[in-house]
Formats: sequence, structure tokens, C-alpha cells
Amino acid sequence: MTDKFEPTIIGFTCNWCSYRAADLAGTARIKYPPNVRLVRLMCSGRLDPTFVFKALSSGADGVIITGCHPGECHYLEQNYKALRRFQLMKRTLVGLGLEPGRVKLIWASAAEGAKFASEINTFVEEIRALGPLHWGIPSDALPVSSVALEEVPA
Amino acid sequence: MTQHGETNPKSEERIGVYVCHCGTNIAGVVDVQGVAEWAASQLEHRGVVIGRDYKFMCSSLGQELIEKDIKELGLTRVVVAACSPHLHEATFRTACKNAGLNPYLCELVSIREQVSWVHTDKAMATAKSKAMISGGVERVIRHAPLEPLRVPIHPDTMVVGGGIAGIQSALEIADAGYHVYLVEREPSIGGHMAQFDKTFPTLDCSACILTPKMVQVGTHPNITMLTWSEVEKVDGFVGNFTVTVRKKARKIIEELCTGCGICQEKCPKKVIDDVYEAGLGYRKAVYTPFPQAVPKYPVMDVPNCTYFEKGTCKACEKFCPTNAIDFKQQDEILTLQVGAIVLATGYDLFDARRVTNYGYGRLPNVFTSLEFERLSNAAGPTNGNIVLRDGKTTPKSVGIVHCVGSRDRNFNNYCSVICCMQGLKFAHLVHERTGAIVYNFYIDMRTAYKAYDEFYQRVLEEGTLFVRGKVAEITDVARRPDEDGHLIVQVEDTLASKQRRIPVDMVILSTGLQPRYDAKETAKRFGLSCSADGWFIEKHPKLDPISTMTEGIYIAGCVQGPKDIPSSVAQGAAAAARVLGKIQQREISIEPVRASVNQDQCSGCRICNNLCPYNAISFVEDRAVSQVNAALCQGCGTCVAACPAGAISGTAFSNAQILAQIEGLMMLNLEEPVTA
Amino acid sequence: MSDKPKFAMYWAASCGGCEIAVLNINEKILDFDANFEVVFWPVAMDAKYKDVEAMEDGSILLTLFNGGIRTDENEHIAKLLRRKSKLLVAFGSCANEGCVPGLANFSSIKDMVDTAYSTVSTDNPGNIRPLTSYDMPEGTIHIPTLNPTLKTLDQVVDVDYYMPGCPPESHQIAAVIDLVIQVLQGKAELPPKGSVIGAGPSTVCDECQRSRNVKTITSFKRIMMTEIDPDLCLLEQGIPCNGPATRSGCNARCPTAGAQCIGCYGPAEGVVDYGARLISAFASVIDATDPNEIDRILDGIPDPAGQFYRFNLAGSLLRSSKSAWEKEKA
Amino acid sequence: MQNMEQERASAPPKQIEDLSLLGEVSHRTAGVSRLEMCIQCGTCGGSCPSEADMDHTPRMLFAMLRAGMRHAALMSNTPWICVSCYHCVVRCPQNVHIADVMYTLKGMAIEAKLYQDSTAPDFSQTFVDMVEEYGRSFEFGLATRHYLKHFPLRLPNMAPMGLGMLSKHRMNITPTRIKGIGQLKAILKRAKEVEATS
Amino acid sequence: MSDSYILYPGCSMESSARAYYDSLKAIAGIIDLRLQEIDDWNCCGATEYLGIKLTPAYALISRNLALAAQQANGTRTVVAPCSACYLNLAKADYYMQEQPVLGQHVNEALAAGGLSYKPGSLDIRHLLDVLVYDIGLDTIKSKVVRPLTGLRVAPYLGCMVPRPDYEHRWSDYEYPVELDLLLNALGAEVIEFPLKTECCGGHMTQISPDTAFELIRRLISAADSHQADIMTTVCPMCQMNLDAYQSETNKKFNTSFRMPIVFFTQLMGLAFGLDAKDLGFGQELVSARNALAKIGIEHPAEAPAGTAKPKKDGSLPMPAPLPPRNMHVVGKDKVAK
Repeated sequence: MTDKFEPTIIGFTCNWCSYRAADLAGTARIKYPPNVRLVRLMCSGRLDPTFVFKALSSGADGVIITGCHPGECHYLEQNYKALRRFQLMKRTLVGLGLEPGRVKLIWASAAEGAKFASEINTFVEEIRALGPLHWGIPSDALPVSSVALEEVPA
Repeated sequence: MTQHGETNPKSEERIGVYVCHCGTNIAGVVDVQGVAEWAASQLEHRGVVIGRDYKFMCSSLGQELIEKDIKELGLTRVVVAACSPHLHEATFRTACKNAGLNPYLCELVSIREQVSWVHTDKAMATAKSKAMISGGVERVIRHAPLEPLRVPIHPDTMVVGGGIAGIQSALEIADAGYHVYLVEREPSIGGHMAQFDKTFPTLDCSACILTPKMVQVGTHPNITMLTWSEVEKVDGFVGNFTVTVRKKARKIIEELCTGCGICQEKCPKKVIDDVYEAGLGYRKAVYTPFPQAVPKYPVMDVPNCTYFEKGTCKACEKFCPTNAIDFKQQDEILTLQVGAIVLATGYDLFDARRVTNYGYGRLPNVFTSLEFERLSNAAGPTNGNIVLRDGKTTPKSVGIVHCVGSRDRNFNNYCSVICCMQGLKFAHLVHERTGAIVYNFYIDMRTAYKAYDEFYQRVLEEGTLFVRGKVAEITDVARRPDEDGHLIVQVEDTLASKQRRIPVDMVILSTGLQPRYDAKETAKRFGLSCSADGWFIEKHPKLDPISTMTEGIYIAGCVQGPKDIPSSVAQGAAAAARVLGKIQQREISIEPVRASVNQDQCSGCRICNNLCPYNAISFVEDRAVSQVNAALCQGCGTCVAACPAGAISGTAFSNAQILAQIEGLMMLNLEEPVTA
Repeated sequence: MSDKPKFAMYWAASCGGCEIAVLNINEKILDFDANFEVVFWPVAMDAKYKDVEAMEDGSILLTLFNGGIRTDENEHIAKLLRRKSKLLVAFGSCANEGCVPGLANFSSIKDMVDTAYSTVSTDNPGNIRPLTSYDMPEGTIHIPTLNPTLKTLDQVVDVDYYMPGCPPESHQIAAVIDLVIQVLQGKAELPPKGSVIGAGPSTVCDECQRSRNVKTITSFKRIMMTEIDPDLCLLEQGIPCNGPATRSGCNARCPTAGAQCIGCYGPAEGVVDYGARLISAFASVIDATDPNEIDRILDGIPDPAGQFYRFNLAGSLLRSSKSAWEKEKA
Repeated sequence: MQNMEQERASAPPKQIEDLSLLGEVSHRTAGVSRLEMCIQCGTCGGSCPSEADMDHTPRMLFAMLRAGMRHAALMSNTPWICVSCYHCVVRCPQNVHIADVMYTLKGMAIEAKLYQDSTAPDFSQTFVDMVEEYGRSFEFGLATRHYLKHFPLRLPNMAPMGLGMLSKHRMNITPTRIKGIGQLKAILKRAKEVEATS
Repeated sequence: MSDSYILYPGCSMESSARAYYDSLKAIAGIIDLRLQEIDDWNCCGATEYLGIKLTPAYALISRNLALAAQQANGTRTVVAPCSACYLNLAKADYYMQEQPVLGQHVNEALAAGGLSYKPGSLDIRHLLDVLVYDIGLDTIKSKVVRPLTGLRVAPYLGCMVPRPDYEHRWSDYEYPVELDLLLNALGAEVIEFPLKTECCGGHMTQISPDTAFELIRRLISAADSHQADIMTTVCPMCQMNLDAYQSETNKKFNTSFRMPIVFFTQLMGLAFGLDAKDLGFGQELVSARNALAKIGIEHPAEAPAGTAKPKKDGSLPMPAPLPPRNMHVVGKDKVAK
């Protein structure tokens, strides 16, 4: 293993654009660092800030959110809603003392496998430069009920 | 390794984890066996009862493995770590279903596209695979059994674009007994093929093979042709689209018009025909674009009509024998219900004026491919005489330039596919009709497909001079006496390693194809996406080049990417087959990814009310709560994420599922990777 | 010694408002007295920790615990009362989610103590600081030490029920006491463990009488600087009202009185992070697609973290600001 | 066996395929050269206004780089004949930084002392020497020194032109030196050190 | 937009291209073009240093960028009247962004002189660009008191202004229209000069004169065959090659061209009514006397061939010209040109 800090990053992808861009990066064998773990959502509009807080509080060093380009949303315009939410969420996180560079929103269409890979590359380096985060709480102190509280809808 | 499994209560589920080798695709980078063993031992407390790796999970033997475990081990959840869910989610869901497990209790983890194909460090790739499986396990625990939604399919179809691909598609569907609306924005169907003279490699006359098909469309009882019409809006979803079409006013009463042509004969206004004649010929202000046009009714070019411009003239009205002219006719808006849509909106020719060093638009005797098609067409402006821009001189030497606007980062990156064969066809036609010396300037000769290379051989035999080199510039500034009065094609003959300046009388640019100028808007209107180049994206580049990401909308012809006539026809027919397949199912199952509102928890704050682009959310005034119409909901989840009361939940992508997945994903971090 | 069921109430890091709220149930206090024996309630009666320690485990039927866990003393008593009580209720916003004392989680202990003892608000020319232990001739005496951050009750011990509010509304307290009495009399059953009691399942809007429409706003405004339509939803008027995300149960007191909800009842049923809900809600009503325009509108919420986590910081997923825990780790 | 080895050892260097050459040229070029993207289409050679005087077209030179023909490539006069007109650069369908590759090849040729004709390297060096000395170029000194050395026979032809330039005060007879010449020298010294170690 | 610019004159402006500098200073006041020269600038290395050593070459150029940025004081635009200087400055700025390691190396070197430069912090622009897009053709037109009516001018840009055009500042790489538009604004009769961006030979006059003379011949001969009275350039090197080596070229090819070569700023000065000698006229080796004499002659030349009506014959229509690109959108995508 290398000596350099290997950040753990959670990435959120939209099912239609960026997840497929990730697929395309794979099909084209475009390499990027293994620090990002992706969560598939149907749309960047599904991104609940809770997910980002959850990722950060679970030990992620950075969060990257990806969606269709403005004007190209599979659901017509939901990525704009994601954009608004992202901007307010980022301000809130900065208010909580987080470095603004730890959360990032990028657009990638289904055709942009190479762009997706290079964005991941860039982000991993940016987070590497920021160093580890490991937000405050040791994992054994996670609220007991945080997950169990949510009922699985039938 | 941070194990905080203790924070989660021990799962009651019985979970099977299956790790695919995908030959060496995954196994070459990820220690698949180690991952499977790890899952079985380290995730046991999360309910994993079995972890297996197998060469090809998607094979029937692989699937049987899962089915057997479900039955014998009583699995209640399945996690398959293999390729992208977009490829094999359906496969493994079916396997679960076959074994009696609800198909939605299966979760796919993409360790091929997201791990083995994009990472090289084996230890880190293995660690990431484990983390992703851990995420998948946590997520699948919170899956709920779901049933697909079933909706009826409207049996009518809309084909947009009346070129050869659209025509083929419409005819196939109509012949099978279903009704088709064929929408075309020009006055006639036929598309680019109607402009061509000959078609490669057989040199059939384009009109001779196209016209019968056009007539068939025009007379088919199952086809409603909507020419001079454009789609304005598409609502709904697979099986139930509502399409708004603007039928532009032709200013001609179709019921009365006999297509006799007297109106255009009498019309005093001559206009350069930029569309059908590629700017090389003229038409009138009231016109049918070409004699074989279908439908036969002319249209009035309102901006150019003398009456609309000056308030007098009406020559057409005066002479029309059936009183079919109606200057007051207005656009009509049609709202049509269809179950499926085929998009065959074609291509635009690359604008050769952008390559300023080729001088098109500045040097008169530089022609584009489409101009040359009209020039060599017997029905064209010169009656098929290949002459210079002066309209009379036959060229003694002609240069044909390949790759104009294609394979060039300054313009379009891609190969336009047809230009090599097009250039060869031009060489043959020039040779045959004028006897001129013909040069073909090419980078690579791409004559793949049946009988194409044979055609290349034929053109070689005819004595065409081939120069391998991308033309650097075309100029009329002579340096030597022999260049005087000619166009000079300056090029490196890369096989002779020498710059050459070749004087010719005429240059034909084998111009490439590019997406329609409004392709992006069209894509948006139909809810599709375009590649970076602007071509519409197919569902899968190899296995499903017909479908799109939007279910029920198919693509055919050049809208998907440059292609020749046989491929366009094939794709048109294939799209028709898809449509017919859908229609015959009568109803369709849709992924049950839907939002719903918990009425007890909804406070009626109405924040979600402006979020749904499909208007699936409505406010129930008397109970002061919002609700989601499941039939309209497309499952994006924006309202779920927005509800401040947490009253809206989404199936298949619930908060519980996603939060659990994140927690699972974070179980391992790369700083302390587990060496496999 | 009576054989009435035993009752305890404790205040950890809190203001005492919760106690007042309990007394505010008026004549219900008589029913309460008739049914319970108060064994430990520092605000209301004299009692020693050692008396509690001497009690049998589980011998207190009901403990209302208010206040957050700020000191080692708070934590010790929380654990003690947990042991001694059958039903431990996190009572009031502080115990539930940190409340105003939890705002200290924006700062490190050092910053907090500096602010308390060495700013203009404190007349402390000698810059004297409290010591946590001091050697006297009689021996060493201790005062409680501050924990690095404030925690909610359930971050320290297992909690049976949650009763939100700052303070909980008296009518809700009365109703809960009624319920417990009925359970004692065998006339009712306890709700499932972990339930939120004394509040509704929905949010403040559910009880708010202001009229509501589809919302799109182009700016956020401060309530004191704006002419307010008395009948229209405040958020629709650009006032950042936390009502849409705040649990119902207060009868929408603040919006009814013409002030925006600031969120003391905490998140609605099942919500994991209160602030996240408000971020989503406020962002959803913004009418702009251009990033710069969105930024301009968001400038109207100058302190989003404070706006969204006034009551909930300690109870949120992130629990404290980064600087607070970084210093804590160091 | 031994024979073969001897043969290999005595073979002129140009016959060894030096597959690191392309990468080296690309690496030493300013910006992102994209040299490896060349598709040998000949747009450069076709566009070149001075191709007639070149040993190889740029395209061919790139093919030689690819083939590892170090000696032959560095000996080629092509980079020296390049007039930096950038026609090839803007037309190149692969956006190869052709003109900058030519600068790199000149530098490498000087370094390896591989060129057929010292006129151009000398001119560059003389120019650079003057710039390093004064911080400004000095056309008169440059022209006289250069022409004296390389085109003594042409001098009589050029004399009227030179006189014209002088008489019209278009040439200064004395050089101008910048104030910060010390600073400039320090910068260039450090730059050379950086260059040597990178 | 700042109202003043930082000027990088370049070495030639003080010697061989004094006419350029003189005329620039003369017109600047009239069009309110405020220029502030970089203090103690150094030579950009022309096309020579780049061919010797990479880092020193870029460090040499970047010293000027560093000085300019220090001095910028509110503006960020550096104006260079010389094409080679313009290209070198722009190239260094662009490549140090494209390849950050180059920027690091250069900054290491600059540090030895107590300087630093952050790539991308300046806009490097050519004088013509600033005149056409910032000052504007309308302003220029409004200052014309003596239109150059009847003077047939060959607009000649040379290579390094429109190419490689890293920031997409020009209307085209091959046939940019900016100089034509400016000359039109001065009232001149601008010939459709097909070689307007062909090469003048550059430093080949020093290295391989025969190569250069051929290129000079092509240009002069093309201008001559278009009956140009005068050729105008935007670059000291072009002016020098075409003017000073014209007689050499004539000798070599046995021709007798007498094509005067002047800077476009000289023509602007004439149109603004300034005195020819204040504009550096007379410094050219091929005299512009005859051409100047032509201005002020009463009757204009016959209607230019380009505006003649198309003949009534069977000729086929030509495609419409591509509409000119929107004026000056910095960083615009290449495809949009």
C-alpha cells in the first residue's frame, strides 16, 4: 500500500446520466482511482441532504453528487432542484465548518464516461489534498435508531 | 477495518451473496473467491448465509445456482456482485422469481463497470468490492417485495420523420395492421434520399427505389400522414403518450387540391430552394418540392409570397381550377394518443463553409456533396449535366475531398461513415458523365460492408487518381502558369511524402453528416439524451441500438448516428418490430419505482406541489393533504427528498435503503485495506 | 413510604422551563399527586443522589429527564436514573435533541469558556477560570467537568419515550400524565417503546391556520423588516418559517401569533436529520435555475446552519461543527 | 551470435529503433503536445508554406519519431525550415501542437549537436546571447554578426537594404540594456537549472 | 472593462518598426486608447529562444507577464502590437495553464528574480483586437476626417495574430475579417486579399533566405495582381520582410514590384487627418509616395468588381456566406467560429 492518504468518497449518481457515464467509463476501461463508492439514485433530484450528512458522519472524507447536465434531465428539470438543494446544503455544511471542497456537484451525461472518470480523478486529488475528515463521532457511537427509525415502505 | 455491524441489530434475513468472475473481466482484478468467502464469514451477523463465486453468474448454470440456494437454504434476499444493473438486473430478478422469491428482493452490485474495469490496484479493487457488497447487503435487507405496475398500451404509433428510416418503420407497422401517424416537417416525405441521384454501390436510381415506397405510405389505409407538421409537446409515458402536433397551414385546402401544379406554374415569385435543391436551384413561393412528392399538395411559402408581402398578387388563387387556395388557413394543433414513438429525424449536412481553407462559399466551383447530388440528378437544376457554377462549362478535372468536417477535432470528431462511398460514387459519376480526370483525396478508405470494396475496385479500374492525404487547402491563387484559372488542391501526398498542388476545375467536398441543428431541443422534447456529438443515445450501443433510455421511444436512421441507406432501412424495420412487440403485449409492466404520501404525516404544507414535472402531485383541498398519482409518477424521487415532514416515501429507493447502503459502503475504508 | 408508583424528574443541561411547564398543568397536578409519589425532583424538593443510588433498580416507574448531557455529572445521573427507572422519558427539546445548550456544539469547550469568562459580557478583570478540582485541607473537592460536546439523552442511555418541545406544551404534558394514569388503572396501553409522545405525527403546518398555496419565492426576508399578510403562509411570503419540518403538537403557536416557527418540537416522525428536511424544503420553493441567482436568494438566509439546527444540532447526524470536534479530538 | 552483436554495436545509431523518442519529444514540448494522436493524414505537410525546402514533411518526421529514428529525425532540417506560421496547427484534425514540437526538436538537435547546417542554430544562439546580455534584441549586431558568418557572399546584395534601414533610423547601432538585467540573468540561470533537473 | 491597457511594445517598436510605434502613439489620443508601458520589459525571445531551451524561454517571456501583473492595477489586459510578441505572451500564459508543471517550473525560475506569475491572470491581446472589439469600429469611424477613399489596400495579417488563437479571439484562423472591417471604417477600398494570413517568411530571411524570398514573392505578387496600391500589416516582422527584402526578392525572381508596406496604424493616422510624417511615413524602404498621392484625388476608382451585378446567364446560385461570428466572445468554443 502507498503511504499517501487514501480518502473514502461517497458518490451519488443519477440512474440515467451519470450512472451510465460510470458504466461507460467501465466499458471503455478508463481508469480512475478506487476511492469512490457510488450510490445509485433515480435522479439527482432524489438526493436528500440526509444522505450526504449520513455519508460524512459515517466517515466519508468527501461526497460527490452527479447528475444530468442542466436542461438534459431525464425527468425534465429535476437536476435544477438538485442544484438549489446542493447550494443550500453546501452553505449549511460550510456553516458547520466543513471545507467547501469536500462536497461537489458535477454534471455528466450518459455519453461522458471520460469526463466522469476525470472528474473523479480530480475530486480524489482535491480530497487527498484536504486530508482525512472522519467527522467527529467514533462509529460505535452512531445513534442506535438512525436507520431503524425509517420504516420500509411496502 | 471498522466493524460497526453491532450498531445494526442482527438481521433476520437469510441472504445469499454471489460474486461473478465474468471470465477474467472481474476475476482478473478482484479476488472474487476471497470476496465471496469474506461476505460469508464477515457479514454473517448481517444475515449472509452463503457466499459463492462463479465463472459466469449470468449463465444458466449461474442462475440455477441462485435458484437452488433460494429453495434449499431458504434465502430471503439475494445480492449479486457482477456487472452493471443496466445489463443483468432483469436476469437475476427472473432467477429469483423462478425460485419463488419476489424479484425485487435482489440487489445488483456493479463490481465490473465500477471496479475491475476502472481500477488496476488489485488489493484496493478487492477492498472496494467488499465495501460495495456490504452496501448491497445493508440495502437489500431493507428491500420490500414489490409488484410491477401494469398499464395498457395504446395501439397507435407515431413515427417522427419521413425519410427512408421513418417510411420503412411506418410501413412495417401499418402492414401489420396497426395505425401509424407519420409526422414530417417538410411538405413531402422522402427525406434526403429523395434528393440523391444514384445510390452506392449498386448505382440504383434513388428515386426509382424510393418513390414506390412513398406512394405506398401515401395510400396506406393505416397511415395518417402529417406533413408540414411538427411535434410540439410529448406527455405521458410508455403505452400512453399524448403528443401535440402543429400542422402548419399549407394555405391549400387539401380536400379540394388535385395536385395539378397550375398554382406553382403561375406563381411569379422565384425563390432559391435551400432544402430540396440544396441551394442550387429555384422553386416558386407556392410549390411541391419535387414532382414525385407525397402528398401531392403544394405548400405556400408565406414569408416569400408576394401576396403576404405586398397584399396583392393572388395569381395562384386566380388560376386554381378547384378553388383550393386559402390564404386565411391557420395552423392546426392536433392532440394524438399513441402507445409508442419512433424517432427518425435524420441528419443535417455539415456546413462546409466552416472549413474556410476549403473555400466553399468563396470559390464558386467548390461544391458540397448534396449540391453535387442535385447537379448529377436528371431532375435537378442542370438536368443532370455536371457543370461548373457558370451553369455551362463541363469540368475537365475534378477533385473529390473526403472527410470534410468529419474525423476532425476542429469540427466533428466522428467518422461520418458514408463519405468514402459517397466520394467513390461521385468519382464514378463524374468519370462516366464527363470523362474528366478525377482525383479522390482521402485519409483512410473505409469501404466496409457488402459489395462496397468491390465498388472501390471498380472506381480504381476506371482510372480515378487516388491521393492519400487530407487536403490542406483549396485556393485560386496560382503560383505557376499551369495553375492559372484553376482551383488548386494543395495536399501532402503522404504516400509520396511530398506536398502537391493539383489544379482542377471543380472540387466536390464529400461533406460529413451532423445531427440536426435542433437535435438537442428534439431530444429534450421527447425526454431523450444526446451524445456529446449530438446524436441520440441508444439504450445499449451494441445490444440495443433501437431503444432509448425512455421506454416506448425508439430511434431509427441517422438520428442515432451516421449510417447508409441499408442500415437506416434495417433500423427502421427493427424499430417497427419493437413497437409491434409492445403493442401485442396489450399491457406493459413498469418498474414499481413510485412515490406515495403518508396521509397521516402530510401537513399539507404544499412544498412538493411545484416539484413534479409530470403533475403527478395534487393537493386535496378538503383534507388539506397532497397526494401522488401513481400512474403519472415517474419515480424520480425529488418530492421524496423534498418533503419536510418525511411524509413522502419512494419504493425501491427508500431513505432506509439508501442510508443503510451508505452505512454498508462505509464499513471498510481504503486507508486500512484488507489485503486479500 | 407510600405504595404509589414512584416518579422522578431531573434537569441536566437545561433552563428549568420544562419544570415550569409541568407545573403549568394547573389542577391536573392534583391528579398527578394522587397517583404518584415523587421520590426525586431537585427543582421541587430536596433529595440526595445517594438516596437515589440506594433505591432498587427499576423501582421508579416514571422519570421525566430534561436537559442535555453536558457534564460528567449529567451523564452519571442519566445512567443512574436509567438504572432505577422503568420508563425513562427524554423530556423537552434539550434531552431530545440538544436544544439551545446544544448550540455550544458549534464551538469548542475552550471557545465556550473563553466566551463565558473573558468577553465584555463578563466582569472578570482577574480572568479567573473555574477549576474542576481543588485541594482543600479537608480533601479534594470536585465540580463537574464539561464533556467535549453536548449529547442528547439517547446518545448516552437507552430511552423509552421522547417528548419534544421547548418546553413541551402543558396540555400535552397533561395528556401524557392522563395516559399514564389510565395505563396504571388498566384502561389504556402504553405506546410502543421508542415512540414520540405528547406530539403529533405531522408538522406544524398541519395545525397552522394560515392559508397555503403552491410556493415559489424569489427572496427570503426577515420577519421584522416585512409587512406580513396575517392569513397567508409565512414561507410563501419569504419568511424562513421552520414549520413545514417541525413536529406538530404545539397548535402552531408561533405562526398563529405572527412569528415564524423556529423548530422547537424537532423533526417529524421518522425523520433522521431535521436540518436536512429544512434544506430540502427551502431549496424546493426557490424559483431560479441560475446558480448565481440561487446564490442571491440564499443570501437571504445568512446563517443556514443556525437556522436549521437551532434546536437540533446535538441530535443531528453531524452532531457538532467540525471545529468543535476537531478540537475535541486534539 | 557474436557476429550479430558486433554488427549491432557497430551499426550507425539511426538504425536502432529508439521507442522512447516519441515520448521524450512529447514530454519536452510545452503544453500538451498530443503528438501521439497523429493519424498521418498529411494536413501539416499539405499546409506548409516552406515544405519545398524541407527534408521531410512534418507528418513524415512524426512517423520517424514514432519509428524511433532518433538520429535521422534530429538531423532533419524540417524544424529549422518551419516558419511558425501555425497553419498546420489550426488545421490539424488531431490538434497536435506541431509548431511547438518543431521547437522541441530544434532544442534536442542543438543538445545532441545533430544538424546539417549551423546557420539556423547559430542564428538562434546569437539572438539568445544578445537577449541574455541586454534583455532586448539588437537587430544591427545580430544581422551583421549573422550575415558575416553565414552569408558573406550575400552581404554586398544586402548592403543597400542595411544602409536603408540605418539611414531611416530603423536600426539602432548601439544596443539597449534593460535595468533589471541582473534580475533577468538570475531568472534565466535558475530556469536553466530547473530545466536540467526536470 | 478597464479603460487603460498595459502595453508590451516589443523590441522592434523601438527600432525597425518605429513607424508603428510613432503612429500608434499618434492615434492613441484620438481614440482615447490609454496605454501604460510595462516598466523595464524584456525581449520575448521572438521565435528563437523557444527552439533552444524550454524553461528559460518561457521564463524569459513570463518575466514580462509577472511585471505586467504587478503593474496591472485594476486592468488585466496586456496589449502587444507585435504579432510574435503577442503570440509568445499568449502562448506562455496558455501553456502554463494547460500544463501546470510548466507554470511551476517557470515560477521557480521567476522566484530567483523575486517575481511570480499566476497563469491566466492576464488577458493577452493584440492591438488590432483591442481596436476593433474594445474601441470599436463605430468610434474609429467617427474619428475619420479624411477617408481613404480610392486607396486600394491589401490587408495583410500574417500568421501569428489569427493563429493558433488560443483564446478564440478572432473571427477565423484563415480569413479573419477584423482588419478588413477596420480599413473599411477608414474609407479605404479593401481588396479581397486571399493570402492575408499566409506567411511572410519570418526569420527565414536570416536562415534560409531563398525560402523566405519565395514566400515574400507570393504575397507581393498576389497583392499586385489584385491592383493594390499599398499593403498594410499589423506586425513589425511582416513589414520588415516585405518592405526591406522586397528589392532582394525582385532581384531573385527578376520582378519589379514596388509595393509599399505600411502599418495599419499609419493608415488610421492618415484617415484621422494627422500629418504623414508624424506617422512614420518615409521610413519605409519601398516608398508609399504614389499610394499617398492617390488619396485626395477627386474621382474615385471605378466600381469594384465585387459589387457588379451577377450576369443574367444559366449560372448556379452560390451559397450565402457564413454569417460573421458574434463579435469577440472570449473563450468561445472552437466549433462556434
